[in-house]
Amino acid sequence: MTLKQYFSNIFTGVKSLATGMKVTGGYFLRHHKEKITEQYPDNRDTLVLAERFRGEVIMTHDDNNEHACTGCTACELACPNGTIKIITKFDLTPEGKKKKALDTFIYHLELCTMCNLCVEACPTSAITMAPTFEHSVFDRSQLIKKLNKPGSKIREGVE
Amino acid sequence: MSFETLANWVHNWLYETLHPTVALLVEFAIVGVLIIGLFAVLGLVLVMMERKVSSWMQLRLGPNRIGPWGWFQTVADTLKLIVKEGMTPNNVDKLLFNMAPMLVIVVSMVIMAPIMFAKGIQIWDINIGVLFVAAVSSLSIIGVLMAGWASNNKYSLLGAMRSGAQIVSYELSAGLSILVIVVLTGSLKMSDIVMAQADGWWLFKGHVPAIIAFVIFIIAATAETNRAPFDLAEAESELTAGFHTEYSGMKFALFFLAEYVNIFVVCAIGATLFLGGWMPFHIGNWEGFNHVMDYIPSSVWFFGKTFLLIFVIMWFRWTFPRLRIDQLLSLEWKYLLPISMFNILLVTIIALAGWHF
Amino acid sequence: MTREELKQLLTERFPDNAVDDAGQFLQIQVPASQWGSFALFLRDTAELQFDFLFCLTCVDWLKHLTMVYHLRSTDYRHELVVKCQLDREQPVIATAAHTWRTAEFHEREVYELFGVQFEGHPDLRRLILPDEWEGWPLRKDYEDPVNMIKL
Amino acid sequence: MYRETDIIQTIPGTDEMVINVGPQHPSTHGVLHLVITIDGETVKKVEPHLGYIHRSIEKMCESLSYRQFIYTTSRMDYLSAHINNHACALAVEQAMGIEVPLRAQYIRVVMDELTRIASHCLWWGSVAMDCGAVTPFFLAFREREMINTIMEETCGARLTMNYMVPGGVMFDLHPNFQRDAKAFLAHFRSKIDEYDELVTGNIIFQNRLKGTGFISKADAISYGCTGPTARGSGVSCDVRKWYPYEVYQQVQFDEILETAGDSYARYLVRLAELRQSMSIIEQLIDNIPTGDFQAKTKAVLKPPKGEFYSRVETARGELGVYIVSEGGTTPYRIKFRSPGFSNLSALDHMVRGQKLGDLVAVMGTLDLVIPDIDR
Repeated sequence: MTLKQYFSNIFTGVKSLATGMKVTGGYFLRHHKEKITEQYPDNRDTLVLAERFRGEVIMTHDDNNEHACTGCTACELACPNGTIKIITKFDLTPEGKKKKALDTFIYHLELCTMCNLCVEACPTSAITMAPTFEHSVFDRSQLIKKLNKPGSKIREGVE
Repeated sequence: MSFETLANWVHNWLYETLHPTVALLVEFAIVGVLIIGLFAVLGLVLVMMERKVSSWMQLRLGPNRIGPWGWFQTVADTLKLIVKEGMTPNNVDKLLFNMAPMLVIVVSMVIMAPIMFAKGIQIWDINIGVLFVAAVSSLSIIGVLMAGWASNNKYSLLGAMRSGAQIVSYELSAGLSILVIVVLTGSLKMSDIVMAQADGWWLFKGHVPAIIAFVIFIIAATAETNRAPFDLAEAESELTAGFHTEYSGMKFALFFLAEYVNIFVVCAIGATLFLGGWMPFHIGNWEGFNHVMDYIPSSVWFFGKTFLLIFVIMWFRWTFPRLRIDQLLSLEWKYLLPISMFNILLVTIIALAGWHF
Repeated sequence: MTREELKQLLTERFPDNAVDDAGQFLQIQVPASQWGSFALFLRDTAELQFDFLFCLTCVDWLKHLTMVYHLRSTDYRHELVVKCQLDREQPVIATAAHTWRTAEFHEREVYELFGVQFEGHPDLRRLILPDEWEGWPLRKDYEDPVNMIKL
Repeated sequence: MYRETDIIQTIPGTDEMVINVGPQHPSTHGVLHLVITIDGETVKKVEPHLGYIHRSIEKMCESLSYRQFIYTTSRMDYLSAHINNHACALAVEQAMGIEVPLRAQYIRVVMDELTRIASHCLWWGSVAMDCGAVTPFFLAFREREMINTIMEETCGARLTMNYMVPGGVMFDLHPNFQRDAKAFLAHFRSKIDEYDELVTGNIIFQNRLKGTGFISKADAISYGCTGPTARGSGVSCDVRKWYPYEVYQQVQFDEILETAGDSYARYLVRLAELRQSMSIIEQLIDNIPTGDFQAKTKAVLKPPKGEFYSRVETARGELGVYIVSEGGTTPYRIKFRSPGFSNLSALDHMVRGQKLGDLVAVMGTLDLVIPDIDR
């Protein structure tokens, strides 16, 4: 190492360090503009989640408390984790025929990986993904949900 | 009424009313309490400052939940550390393990003695002030080595050995850069060094050698306090926590506190030697300008300069990656030490020839 | 070397071994006893130079195990799949770890998941599972009532 | 007072100590367990112990249908989840002979490259953090967060997107996708120089990485290294160039090759790949053709009997999916040839005789993702 190299080493070294310090120093001075922290529980009111965000499976009910689920178990078959359990019953149609219908739609949120395969599989678009994410509860059993609302029935015309 | 007159008044009152020995002991007690109080305040302020500086450099907000702007965050943290169980793991050397944090904290307390906090506020204006600081500060490595060895943990041992090699090497260049100012001033006494800068700080008066010495001192000070980029003794990504891996609760807090107080101390010394300590910013014999500067209290000058240097050291920490152990040693032995040797030669010539202002 | 040339070369040199051209890659069946020398042949022959073993695995066919080696030449960019049938009760095959270093880890994985013994492997220990694990999990008849959940 | 337990044990007859790095260690990026033998600061031997998060995805996939198993691969290399899914989708499409619509191909490639940028951003932050600098991590996460938001908007999830289905993608692009992606590219163009200023040019960082973790070209091939790890040693192995899939044939990009073979070369390769990925997205983003985003497929996929191997270039190297089909609805056997597993096997070779600090830096530049290794 010649003396010239020795000093040029020092010079380039110090210069590179100063460049780095310029970047962090710049952020220090501009911190009020650059900060990216989201203060989560405080910004709950203004928090906008993407409409496609997959947080949990829900069954859409209209104003008459009617849903579109025929109890076909396509979603149950499509689910890789055994998250969905459908219990069916037999309704009597006005003509007096027996017709398979949904009794209870059990959804295990604790097993769900939000893969959206059940929603894709549903032939009647009865279930969708909801953009909610605050699922913490104190007891795991509270995560087992019944998706069809009490007293709800299948919408007219959905086969 | 300044601090100086208050201190004098207390001193005179004690000696008038009490027996001199008792008065001395009472003064000891008062100073001790004040120092411990200063420690607590420094710990809180510096930890908070570190957090805010780092968060602002990292696009974050920093602590902002406890108290106004999060100012009580460190208080809460200290409270947590105090009530936490101070565990002593099995198979450690109990005596050394428990003594190490005490030793480290005592060392950083002792270095406080010759520091001039403001005009006339100094615990002990010892005539070998600078030498005292250099000597005592190298004691803290013993505490680190004790902690590393007594923990009976390989990570701790590695951290302690790294720290030993590092502090022993960087003492040299720190000492040599201090010597530059001693040569210029002609005295080891802190008050003399400060008074010598009444017409301008050594950083400006001492030509190039003083600037080189200042840069080397800042680097060496960072290394001696085990701060990034020289935090090999802790080296979070390599040794988890280095020499204090096994410490918890208040014993860990003492190491933590000692680290921050050490930063304050080295920066105070740096400010005293190169930036004139409590001396306001004076330029030669511009009477008017100097007079205006004198209106700012001396304590403000001292703490302002010290915290400026602390900020620079924090800035280093949040910008640079860590050096490797062999690079750390080669930086010292191949770059800093030869340069400071040459520097001291240069400054001796300047001082002898009287070329400085 | 094109696929045709490669096929021709291999059938000429190894008339006893079945070369299969139907799938995505050219395949050759090699008896397990020949694998060690065959591997060296593939790597060291100047016009083949299969120096990159990009996939090494095992398939359990219930009657036997099949070792599958996917090989590529980084210079010529031709690819070859070598298959070796192993006895299911006593699966033993020569290691490829000295020919392709990457085989060392892959063979350890295959050893603990399929129970294949690699002769001459420098360090044939369990890599993923705990030391006291019993059974070969990726075999088809492996049952574990605790860790396997049947849906 | 002498007690047996006081003394830190060394290997008898030597000064060498055995240290467990991990499974809980700040720089192993997960639960990797390395048993290292060191003599003072010098690393003598590194022995990886794996399996702390082994979920046996290969066995799980044997009981899942061809539609279902794709989502499990997001959990392998979670930083390039989308690219993993891509490899599986390609394998199934190859097995079934499904023609993917051009629009879906474009969308897939754009998403792949966005994932690659996100993954490399995280790697950049973490390699700087392994070397002791914390601030770059936050800068990198700012960029990564923007990509995550774009992903969330279109795919519906931030990390484990599961956007791939056999025959295309699950949804069409969000109407805002192009606008947001272009905004991100503009932002990233202005910020990537900062990466160089803060880390690449830094003398400490260069000295930490140069000359450490050396692996020669022949060794890199022999150890089965792929991706930036191999390209840092001059091995031309970019799957996108050599075995182009989807629309990679139509885009202009360079395969980054460095010949030094050390950690710094690997660092430079990844940093240059960031710029290449940006240029790929810029070429495609405005030209996404209209049309279907998903081919018409049967509800139950039953590939013919046979073996299918597909490969893609993930952020870490070549990911191979080897499917053995018996003609049923579930795969008979699946093997994931993960890039991290082979790259990790070269770690011992790379760090022998180097310092303990180098081990951490080399691990950083290898960009290990532990679920990818354990699977």
